[in-house]
Amino acid sequence: MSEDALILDLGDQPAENWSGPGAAAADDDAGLYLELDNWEGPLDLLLDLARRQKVDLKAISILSLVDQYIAYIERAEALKLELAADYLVMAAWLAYLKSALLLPRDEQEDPSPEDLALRLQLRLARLAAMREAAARLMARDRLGRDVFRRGAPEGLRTDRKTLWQCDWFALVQAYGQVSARTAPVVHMVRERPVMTLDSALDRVSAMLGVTLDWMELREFLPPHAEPRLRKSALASSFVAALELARLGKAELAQDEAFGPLRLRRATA
Amino acid sequence: MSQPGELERAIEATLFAAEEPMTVAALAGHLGDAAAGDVRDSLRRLAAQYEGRGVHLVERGDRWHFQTAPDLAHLLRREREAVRRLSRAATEVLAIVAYHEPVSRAEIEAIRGVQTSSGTLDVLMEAGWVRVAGRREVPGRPVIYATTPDFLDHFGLASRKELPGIDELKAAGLLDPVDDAFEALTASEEEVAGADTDTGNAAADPLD
Amino acid sequence: MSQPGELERAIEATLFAAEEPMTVAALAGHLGDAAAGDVRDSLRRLAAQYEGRGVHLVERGDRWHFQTAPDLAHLLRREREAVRRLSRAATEVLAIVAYHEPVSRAEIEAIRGVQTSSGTLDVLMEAGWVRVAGRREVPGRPVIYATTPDFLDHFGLASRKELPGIDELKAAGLLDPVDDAFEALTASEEEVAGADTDTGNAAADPLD
Repeated sequence: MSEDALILDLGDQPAENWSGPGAAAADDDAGLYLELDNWEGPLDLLLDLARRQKVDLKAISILSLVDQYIAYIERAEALKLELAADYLVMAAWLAYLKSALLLPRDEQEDPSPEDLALRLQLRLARLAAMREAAARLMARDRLGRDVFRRGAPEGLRTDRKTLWQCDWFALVQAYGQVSARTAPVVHMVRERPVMTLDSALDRVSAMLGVTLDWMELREFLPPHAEPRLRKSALASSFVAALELARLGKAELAQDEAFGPLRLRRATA
Repeated sequence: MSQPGELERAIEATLFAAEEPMTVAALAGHLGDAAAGDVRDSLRRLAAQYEGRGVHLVERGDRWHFQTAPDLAHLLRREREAVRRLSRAATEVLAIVAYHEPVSRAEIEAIRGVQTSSGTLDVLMEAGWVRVAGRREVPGRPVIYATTPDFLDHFGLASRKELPGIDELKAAGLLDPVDDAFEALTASEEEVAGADTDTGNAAADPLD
Repeated sequence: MSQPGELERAIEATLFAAEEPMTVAALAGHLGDAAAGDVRDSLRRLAAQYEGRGVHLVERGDRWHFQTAPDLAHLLRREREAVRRLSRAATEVLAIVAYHEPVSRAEIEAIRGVQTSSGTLDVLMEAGWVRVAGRREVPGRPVIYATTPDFLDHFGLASRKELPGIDELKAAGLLDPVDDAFEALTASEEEVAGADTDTGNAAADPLD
């Protein structure tokens, strides 16, 4: 028996056509009990029993429903079938409900047994609605069973192509930054005007050859040199003067410390 | 069936070739510069052109696809492996999710009056018909479930509004929780004041 | 396209749902009591009905199937272009290749001072700006890379000589790989004789 058939018969059809777990005829109770496992819990069993009353759920007799349920549970126990606890809990609760319904109404009791019965009815109605909905849903034209999509679709493919973007400035800037980041540290000394010792030697000895008088060292310096060249020339010329004196080519004289340094050609 | 225009031809070819149903937006995107409105109009015209043929163009949850005509099921069914057989429990849970979504497991259990094994929801999620739709912002933050577009596809529904009998069920209050229905019923008879106290005693009901 | 008859509808649905093209005999067999001649006639009528549509019914080697109209084949394979900016790392590598080509990956890494993922060079080759320019004839025969004509196009350069700033950078010694620059510094104090023998290291002259 297919599940679809099972569900289908759950609709508004008369209970005789019911082919589900509770399909066994009333005089075949043993078969019914043996299939107790097939019920989805006590509410499900109650709903099946209610359907057997062949009336609208709103008109069912709660009392007879209770009797039927309890009778079934007792028979199941007599047959030593293993019953899940919730079936037994439901049986006890229904027995309580039945006695409450039969006793003279106690106005103080809250909730009243009538309210409890109404709630049970509402629950059964909701479960019945969903069972019927499930049946109608399963009976629709289902994709892959009744209707089919294309068996061998070619398929759609979207190839993603990336258009890479980079501009001239980013390129050059990147290169500059790579270079700056990884270049070895080099200390570059800026070129500046200097007078080398050699040229100072040449210059001083040439000028000494021209005169016999004492001359101050500063007179040997280039006259219009810019200050930095002048400093260099002073240093070089001083060293040149010392060198010429050591070689005996010049005489040096200084009258006081830090006084002007004078020199003249050696009178050999 | 009149001769199709260029956009109709393009949509026809695209949907024939597609492995999955496509939304109007997906179609418009695939076809480049097509306007969504034009695509929608063309889909309607195409669907009309295919009416009465062996293949139909249908809309399922905002997605369109071609499928065989339902009345030809007998020709095709025999070769196909049966679709997934659902247990009765799974069938009921699926219906409850579809008609009540989004719905928590506790709410499903309240309707069925029995615990739902986690396997049942797993089966439905594995089938691609049910998905986790977030959590309900109530104490415990329970996970809530809803149906998927594939569910609509499979059961041939353009939207959940087409669920069989959903309007009647709604009108009858059968999609409302028992407590709400109970209050509505009893409030009309008595004063509404005492209604709330009932909920506290609901534990007396073994199914709660 | 006229309304199809029942046999045509059945064939239409069967071929639509079939996973493979079907022969007339297979179709007739599938459809039960259909005569091969009737199936053949229906196929012809169906094919005529689909003429001019986005989908055609065609016969290929005795087997019939639906397929996308040939003029719409481009719809099945779409190219989507996405514009993306080159990453910082890729830009650096591209600049190094441009200034130093041909250059090996090891040389690129020596200049950048960091490891270069192979994905970076792949991106540059995918962009069409860098190509493999052979192998350097040194131990290990490393692959060397160079720029392409597309590279010059994209950056609006007539030749690599137009790359800006080369002369200044070169004068400052900033285009030499780290090792060479160090050697050049030390060599200036010793004899420079050995410099030419280092032909393997083309990076010594970045624009050669």
